[in-house]
Amino acid sequence: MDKTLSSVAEAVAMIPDGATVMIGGFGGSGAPIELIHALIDHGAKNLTVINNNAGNGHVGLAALIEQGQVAKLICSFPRSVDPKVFTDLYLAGGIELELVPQGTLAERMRAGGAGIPAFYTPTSYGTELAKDKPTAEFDGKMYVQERWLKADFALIKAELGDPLGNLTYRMAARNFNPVMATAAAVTIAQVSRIVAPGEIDPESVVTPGIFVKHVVEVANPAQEEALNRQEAVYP
Amino acid sequence: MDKTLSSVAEAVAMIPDGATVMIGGFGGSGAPIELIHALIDHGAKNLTVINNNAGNGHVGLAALIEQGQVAKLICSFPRSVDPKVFTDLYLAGGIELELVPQGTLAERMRAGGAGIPAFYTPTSYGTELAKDKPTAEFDGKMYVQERWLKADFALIKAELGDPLGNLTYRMAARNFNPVMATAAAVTIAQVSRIVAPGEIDPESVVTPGIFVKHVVEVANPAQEEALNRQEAVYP
Amino acid sequence: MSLDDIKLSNAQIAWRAAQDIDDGAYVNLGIGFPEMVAKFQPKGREAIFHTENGVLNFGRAPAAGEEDWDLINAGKKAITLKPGAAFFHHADSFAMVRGGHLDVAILGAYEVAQTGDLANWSTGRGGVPAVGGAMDLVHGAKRVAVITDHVTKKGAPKLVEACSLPLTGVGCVTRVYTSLAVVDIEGGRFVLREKLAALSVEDLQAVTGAELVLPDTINDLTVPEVD
Amino acid sequence: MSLDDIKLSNAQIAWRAAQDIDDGAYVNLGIGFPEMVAKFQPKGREAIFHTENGVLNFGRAPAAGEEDWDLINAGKKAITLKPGAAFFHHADSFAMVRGGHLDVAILGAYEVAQTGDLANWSTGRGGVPAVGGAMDLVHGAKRVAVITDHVTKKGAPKLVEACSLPLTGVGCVTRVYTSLAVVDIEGGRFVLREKLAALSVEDLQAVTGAELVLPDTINDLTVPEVD
Repeated sequence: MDKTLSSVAEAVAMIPDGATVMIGGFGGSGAPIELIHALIDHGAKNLTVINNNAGNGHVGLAALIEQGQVAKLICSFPRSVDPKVFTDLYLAGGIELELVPQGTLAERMRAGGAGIPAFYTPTSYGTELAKDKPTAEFDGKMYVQERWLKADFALIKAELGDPLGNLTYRMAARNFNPVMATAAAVTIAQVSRIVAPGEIDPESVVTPGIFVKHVVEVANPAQEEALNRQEAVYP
Repeated sequence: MDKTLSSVAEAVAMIPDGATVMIGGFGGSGAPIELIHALIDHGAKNLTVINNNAGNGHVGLAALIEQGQVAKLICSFPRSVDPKVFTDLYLAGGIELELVPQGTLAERMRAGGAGIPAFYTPTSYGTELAKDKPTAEFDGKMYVQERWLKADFALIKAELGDPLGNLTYRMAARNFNPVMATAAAVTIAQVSRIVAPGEIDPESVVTPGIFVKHVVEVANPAQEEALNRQEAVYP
Repeated sequence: MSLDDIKLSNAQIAWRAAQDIDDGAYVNLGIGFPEMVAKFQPKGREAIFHTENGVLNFGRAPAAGEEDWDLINAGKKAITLKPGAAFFHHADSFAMVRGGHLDVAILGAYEVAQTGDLANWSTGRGGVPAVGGAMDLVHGAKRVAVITDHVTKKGAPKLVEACSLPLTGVGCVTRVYTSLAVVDIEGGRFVLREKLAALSVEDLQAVTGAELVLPDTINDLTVPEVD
Repeated sequence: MSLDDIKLSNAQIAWRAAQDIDDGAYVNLGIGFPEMVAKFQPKGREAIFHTENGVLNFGRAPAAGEEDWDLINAGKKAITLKPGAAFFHHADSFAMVRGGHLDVAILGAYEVAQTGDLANWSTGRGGVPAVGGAMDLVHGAKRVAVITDHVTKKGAPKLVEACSLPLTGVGCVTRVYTSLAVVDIEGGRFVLREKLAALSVEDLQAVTGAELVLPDTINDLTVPEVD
């Protein structure tokens, strides 16, 4: 079995209009910039995108939104230093937003990946983000029922990958990437280096290959924060 | 901060009669034999023990049961090649059993550790193990509601540990150990070697120290399967 | 003609089940008899085996004396690793199971109903109950198949209208490989796909506890001598 | 006397909050102002800081030019690691938060109610809503404390009977460190623990939007000059 693909273009070519796509990263760390830019080139439209944020500057997720390819964003924090692209579009009514508390967002994905259709969390109880959600009391405390979150595709960024799809990450660039890998029907990982099976210590595998469908090597990947400090623009 | 203790005796001395204790391991792999034997020496009684199995032979968990210290066992598979100790006691009405499907057992612990008071799973729906449990339909499929599982103490076995409580494991001896570490108020880890902070690569930490209260070094720990092949008996 | 004279051996049933496993498939084999399926992967195909206790991509048993008892499968038997293996904890392991990430789970059975219900964990006769991962494994795998003798040791049907023993799961089995036939479960019915050439449909129906639906094509169940 | 003349600076509020953090405590500091608390750990104590994006035991910011943007905190600021750090994914990170494993979370506030309700995520004025981890952080930490100016920029009380802004959490805050006082929340009431010596109880009550319960002992809130 060899899950490696030869290019990011080949990897995203299978994403159709209207797909739900999880995109890894927290701010600029762990954002699969090359896969996102390939998705911009590919041109799929009317996407529902799941990410913690709404992108920064004019690269990566912000650029995807700027190209008008995103119909709906599910995220926890669409504000940032330079969120102009999303903000303008949102205030103009050009993009739908589902706001989810960050821990609930992560747990909904984890539930999606783990076959747990619903769970209870104290998070958001009594707030407007829990409006219309079922609640229940356990041991005298109130909780909100949340549903799993799944996607058609996950675009994630990892450090090492092998042909079986086993992955490691780089420092805090791990963030949502391993969770999203479990929750999508098709997970596509860009990795800084593809190594032979067995080169990743089985003890140190963070994402076992069972969660990964395709691996594509992007040596020396761009870092969103660095790109934005250079005021880069895509395309 | 230094979470290291000098002996297994010191580690288990704080466990009172009537405590709920998770004990790591799956069969003989990952069973913290030295901690269990110290608990036998300590003599705490009327314990509720959570483990996947019911022990084997006359060492470890089987010995703890044989000493009459366990009032109730929560597990998925109390049968094995040499389960005589538990079987005899159970059939004589001397020990209570809560049988839980293995994946549900792991997920209930994970929920306990993650602050999720209840979740839905397809596992056991329509079976006698779901009797009297709430059920619900999601997207046209039926699920059983399960509650979190927590403990007063977890006795676990790890490979490397540092004074902050960061842990790694050894191969399939990982099993329930990291999950239990999250679900107990006080987690006590026996480790084969204590290393200085920073010696465990932050990328390879399996259990971050936040989940561990005490670490005690047991160099060259006994392996339950090996003990049983020698027909060892404790005490 | 006695069924015992023509029926497939356990190894042969396992061989037949192995032919339906694709290259690269993620597979969990139940404890005991189902473990035998791993031996019969067709040439050129390599499945990736999952064990509940937290290993992906394990290989054959080590030689006697070479065992490391920290490296075992769910049946507590010593295993080895293939290159590209991974370790993970129990909650992650069952997330793989319950989350639908396995392609195939192959399990044993006391009884299988035409509705797909499975009974394979309790004979209902008292003693110490033990369920292990059986109730989890029947959920989530894209395909849940059963391998079993077609009848019990006493000759009673194991393929039935409704299970009489305590259930492991409801409506979960989609294919049954028996010592006499290969039967799919579709729309709450047993559909006969393959049977031993030496056996008539009538004889097969006689040892089956529910009606067999007969499609236009019923293939011969042909299995080489294996052990 | 104007409150502005005597009130504590943000750094001083952070200093005061830092004095209540034990050696070895696991602590999450909210984005922005609360991050300042890390600077003021008393000598001989070392807390272990957690950030939602998956790092335990991080240290100070690196020197300018030394940043690695894959090593950041929840505020997206570059950080460094201390020996004994660990990385983990977002679901595990919030399991630490929600599961009650943090000893202390220190957050900012728009309003805090005497019931312990907190409003700190939305001014309710439209624009782009953003919640981040705020609603998670108020649940699970053994102690949820707030640091805040005692009044808004316009002089309105931030300690109130009931929040007027959208809530972050219900009944979650147990202690408030303000620019004028330290107030505990017990049994649905504000209990005054410390106040600036220069300030009378009456003056403090006048800028507080709910009744202050006055225990027998009210200590002076004494903070050195810090920045």
